[in-house]
Amino acid sequence: MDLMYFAELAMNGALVGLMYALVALGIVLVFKSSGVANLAQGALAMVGAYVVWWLADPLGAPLWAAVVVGILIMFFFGRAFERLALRRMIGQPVIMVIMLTLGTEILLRGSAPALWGAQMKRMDIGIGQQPIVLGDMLINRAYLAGGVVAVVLIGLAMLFFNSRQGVMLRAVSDDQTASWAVGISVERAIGVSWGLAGIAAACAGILWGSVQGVDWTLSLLLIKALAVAILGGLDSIGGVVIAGVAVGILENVIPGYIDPLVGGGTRDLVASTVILLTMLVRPFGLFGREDIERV
Amino acid sequence: MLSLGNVEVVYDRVFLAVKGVSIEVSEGGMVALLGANGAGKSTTLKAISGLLMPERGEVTRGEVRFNGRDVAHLSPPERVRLGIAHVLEGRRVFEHLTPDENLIAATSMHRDRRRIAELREKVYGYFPRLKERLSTKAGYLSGGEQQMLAIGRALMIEPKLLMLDEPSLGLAPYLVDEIFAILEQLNRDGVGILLVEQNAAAALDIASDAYLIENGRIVMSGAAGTLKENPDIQEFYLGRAGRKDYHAVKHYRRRKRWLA
Amino acid sequence: MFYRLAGIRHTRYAADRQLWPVPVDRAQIAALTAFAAAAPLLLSNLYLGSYLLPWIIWSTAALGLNLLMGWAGQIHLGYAAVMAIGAYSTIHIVRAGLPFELAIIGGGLLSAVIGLVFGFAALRVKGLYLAISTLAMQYLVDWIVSHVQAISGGSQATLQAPAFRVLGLPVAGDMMRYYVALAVCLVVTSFLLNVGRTSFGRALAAVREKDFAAAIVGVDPFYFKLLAFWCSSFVGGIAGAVLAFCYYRAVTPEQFNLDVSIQAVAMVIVGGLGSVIGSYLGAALVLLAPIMLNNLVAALARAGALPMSEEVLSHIPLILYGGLIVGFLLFEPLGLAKVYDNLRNYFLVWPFRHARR
Amino acid sequence: MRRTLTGLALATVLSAAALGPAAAQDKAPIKLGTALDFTAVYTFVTAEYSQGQRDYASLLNAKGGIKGHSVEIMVVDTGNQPQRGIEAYERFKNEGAVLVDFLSTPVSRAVVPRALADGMNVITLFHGRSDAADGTVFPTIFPMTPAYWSQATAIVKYIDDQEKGDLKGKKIALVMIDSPFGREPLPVFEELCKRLGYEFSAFPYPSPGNEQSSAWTQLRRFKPDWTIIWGAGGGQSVSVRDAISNGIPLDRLASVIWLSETDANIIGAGQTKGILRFEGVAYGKDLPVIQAIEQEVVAKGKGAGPAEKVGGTYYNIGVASMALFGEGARLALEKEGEPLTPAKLKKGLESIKDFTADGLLPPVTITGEDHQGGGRGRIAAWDGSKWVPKSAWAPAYQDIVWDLIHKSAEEFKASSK
Repeated sequence: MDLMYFAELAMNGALVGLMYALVALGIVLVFKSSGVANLAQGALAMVGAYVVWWLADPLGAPLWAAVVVGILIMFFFGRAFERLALRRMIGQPVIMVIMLTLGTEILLRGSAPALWGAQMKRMDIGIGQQPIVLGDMLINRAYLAGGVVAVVLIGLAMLFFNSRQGVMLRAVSDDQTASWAVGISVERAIGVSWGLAGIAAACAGILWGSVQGVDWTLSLLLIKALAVAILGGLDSIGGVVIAGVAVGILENVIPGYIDPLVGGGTRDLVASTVILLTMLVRPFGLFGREDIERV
Repeated sequence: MLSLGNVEVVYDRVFLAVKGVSIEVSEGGMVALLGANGAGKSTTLKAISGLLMPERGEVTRGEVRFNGRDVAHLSPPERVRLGIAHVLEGRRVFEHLTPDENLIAATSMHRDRRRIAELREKVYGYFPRLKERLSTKAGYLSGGEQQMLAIGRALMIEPKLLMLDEPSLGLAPYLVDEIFAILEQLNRDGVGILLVEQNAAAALDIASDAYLIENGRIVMSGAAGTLKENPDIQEFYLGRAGRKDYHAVKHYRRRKRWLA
Repeated sequence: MFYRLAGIRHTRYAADRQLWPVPVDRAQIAALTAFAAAAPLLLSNLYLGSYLLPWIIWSTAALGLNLLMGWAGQIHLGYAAVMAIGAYSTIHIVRAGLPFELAIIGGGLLSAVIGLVFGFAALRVKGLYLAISTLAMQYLVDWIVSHVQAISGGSQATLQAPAFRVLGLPVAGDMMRYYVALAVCLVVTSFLLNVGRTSFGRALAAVREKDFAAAIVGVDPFYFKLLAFWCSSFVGGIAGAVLAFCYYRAVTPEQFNLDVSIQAVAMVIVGGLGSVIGSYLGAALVLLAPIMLNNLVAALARAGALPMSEEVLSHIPLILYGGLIVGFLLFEPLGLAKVYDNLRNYFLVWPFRHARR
Repeated sequence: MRRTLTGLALATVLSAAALGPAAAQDKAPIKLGTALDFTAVYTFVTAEYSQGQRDYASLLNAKGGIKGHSVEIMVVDTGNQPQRGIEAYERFKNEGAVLVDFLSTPVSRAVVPRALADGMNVITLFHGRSDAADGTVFPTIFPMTPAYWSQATAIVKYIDDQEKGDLKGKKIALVMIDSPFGREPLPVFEELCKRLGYEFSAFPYPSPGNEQSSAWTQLRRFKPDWTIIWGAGGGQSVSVRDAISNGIPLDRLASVIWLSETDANIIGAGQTKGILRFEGVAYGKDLPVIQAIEQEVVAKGKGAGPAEKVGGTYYNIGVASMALFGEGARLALEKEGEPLTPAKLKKGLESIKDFTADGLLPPVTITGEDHQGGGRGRIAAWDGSKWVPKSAWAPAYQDIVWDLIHKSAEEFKASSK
């Protein structure tokens, strides 16, 4: 088949993958510092989108202000969640923590539409709908913007993790007791990482909300984000970018060639297959640390 | 500087680990805490640094005073800010961080960047070996280097009291000597040291005072020299009673006197 | 109720090791069983058909999952997929002309085989990673069921459960369906009650606590993990088949999607890991709480106590349901079984404060 | 903690038991049960739909009810969960409902066997099993409006008319959600393909459709003359967006019924100008029924929801469902006499003839065989602020639809034995 077809599928897929990676970033940030897999990250993204919409539309704030304030609110929302719920779960078996985040997901999925209405909302962040044309290739403007924002944010996250504060967060993820012993406030560090996860969620929510509208289905981004996070390695921020691009391309290219043959949408299978294959071959992901508990 | 008065620690609200422990470390002093496995040495240190919490331990009685202030209810990071540094047993460096980052991780109490740079240079001054391995992950360092890194990391706190839990564990004898030499050096530079050791001989050589803890209780204390001369210590901790013909000796004849 | 332990002295091991050493407990169980048997006569069709019937079926399913999660300590977020396999294959086998009794065993076996595939993931990873692997498999099974028309039943993706007979009697009407479900439930319950007393149950406990330590004492964790997945999937498949035949009477893929898996896990956790009575209580709470809350909210709204729009009102049960799960995990992680146990112990010794242990 | 929980549980049980009959009227009220999905998959339509239903019931009651009987709608949420739907259904039945509505494909499907056995009337406007149009096999299931197969034929008919009856060599693409709902119209398009000679290709995207770029990239290579989108909820606005960015002219893009002004506004009301959709119920406020609701219900502060939703696409569908029910109930009471039972209501519904609810609906005629009501629909276009009809109410290619209905209904009959 022609190269441009492949290139277009791959390009748009990669950009979409980066937008998944932004959701996955939240999962990774939290897992990296506290070893908790936050299965409510999709719901956090949904709340973020609702909050920004609420600030911009019913409250009438200018868009930039809504975005900034929304991001701030989500930062504190993430911290509050850690403080109120997860801190009590220290020492509980992993299934309890997983279930807690799933329960929270249900809670948020009910609360946000109850507060703001279940009907889909419009989120216009001023990205035009005309595509960018590169030869025979069309690139979706919204995805391009989303991909760029995702790369920038993930890059910022990487920079942050190399700063002094970031080194301390990494230290916490290495050894919480030792971190305590050298004066790092572990609770605060984990709280900060949840706050950062809230920020990632807000950004992902805004981008995805502008693409698909704001309603509870934003929380379904979770499974794609999980695939990305698992493939990249649950504790690797850089891995999220690579894995995001990889999952995005696979998800777009494989159906592009296989769907016409089998006559059905194979796209949903890609994320699940990626997760399973990763588990079989490299459970710790492409760039994750290898010290996960193996049987 | 540090005084423990009648401290009692209970784990999980049921398990009594230490009881009635009283320890004094004077400003710039060097005190050794000796004892067998499970005697309660590490628990005592954790009671001082506050690290009992993650293990669900609790100081249920007694007081922990540092420079006259009761610290028993402060969080570990707050105690660190007062100048209590705890080098954990088994080194516990941040394995996925480089030595440099390990040091930086321990600077949360400092605001001044120049001060941090100075401190780092000072640590590299004590441990020139670390500077050679600057960019490898700490997990790949040798045991001795990791121990140095752990001590160096604690020094970034600018501690008034440095507590070390078994710094000689699993190290070759020449490395033990090297590390103990550095400890003496530090002590001379004014850092108070509380040293927990099984290697009693090495510890008593450099310490000025020593406590002996057994079954969660302090059973003997005094100047290091005095303890060294004690026949019980000699036999049970220093192994200096000389070779004995165990066929000839009724080896149960000698009991620890304090158990009577 | 009070002083039940007074005067009970077991003089033989057999007496002490029986399932319910306390006579009052035996009486309670007997009363409950009698009530369950007589329920169709005592309850209206509404309560029998839409509360009691789904409750016992879901309790059966929760017991199967609890065997895996509570006894063997393996996380499973794809249990609904396993149930779906049981439901679909049983329907297809009955349609092929085999009697229901054989078909449901066949459905259970097929579920068990597919469940083993889930189990192989458990040999490789555990904890969080196992949870995510099973989640991915749930998606795969969902996709296959809804995309292969031969399984899902044509373009409408709905499969009617055919009329069926059990032991020669045609099963029609809520009463017969209820008895079929009750029989299955009783069998599974007695199996689970006895698991803890067998070497199988002890091996599972060993694997749960520390699998390599279990290996050292001669309990092969590979074998027992797979066996746990096998058994639990078998129970799940059978529960799925009963659900399809006795309750839904027509199956669609949505009846077994991820949300249902999460519900099943919630039943086990809210009920209490590794507890038989907890499975019942958890199933009751998770299944019936949204319905009850819904009715409660609707009643309050009708009475004018909740001046809100229908849209908000209808989300309240969902919020409360999520809140219930979170609340239990935060305040009573051991689940309803623990609440029940505390109450029971309290009354065992009442008016004294502490039980003798 | 324990005490709170016990208290809560007790309160729940008591209140559930206390759900007794509502206040008595002079004539027994007619009860309807609507167990809708307010919280999960169908959130995009349910709130407005239910608002329309309740407002119309209020209008009926304000005008003295149906032959003196007031109408009482019981509304609960099912969260799209079949077991909650079944519970609600059984409770409705217990409380004497004569008709139930679920507005959810999985829940209706789970309830259909029970409803058929119990003789309870189920309405499934514009959704649910297309084959339920066969009243001989599904005696108590009433789509009453064009189900998906008829919607598909209506769209193709419109395209055929635009192309002056010459579709040979033209290309039609279908972009659909990859679910049973999305795959449902495929046989219709393929059958029509044989008859009209166009080239047809389908491009599925995964549920819920928040990302469809792969399908649209493929579609652009296909270079369709006409494109049909088949989805619901959030996926629809993504579809339209992707269509715009792939350069598909919107006046050659037609949608299944689930595309409303809400979707258009999400994408941008101006940018979506020209887009086509199937319409089975008239849009807007300029209809006698809606005007009456405005005056009698909304203006008096008895509206069931926000006033600005009145006259919207889904609101009007809700009104239409109740208008059809009201007509059926009236006929049943006239012909069969008091009191109204499900069986009588069924007869009443089946005697609805050329009912339009004053222009809200195309003429609907329901018979014992045809529960689809004639299958009339039309195509409407978005002009930037409202939906404008582009064709007249008409049935299309009903022979093909009925072939499929009979075939599928036969299968159902065979399989439920």
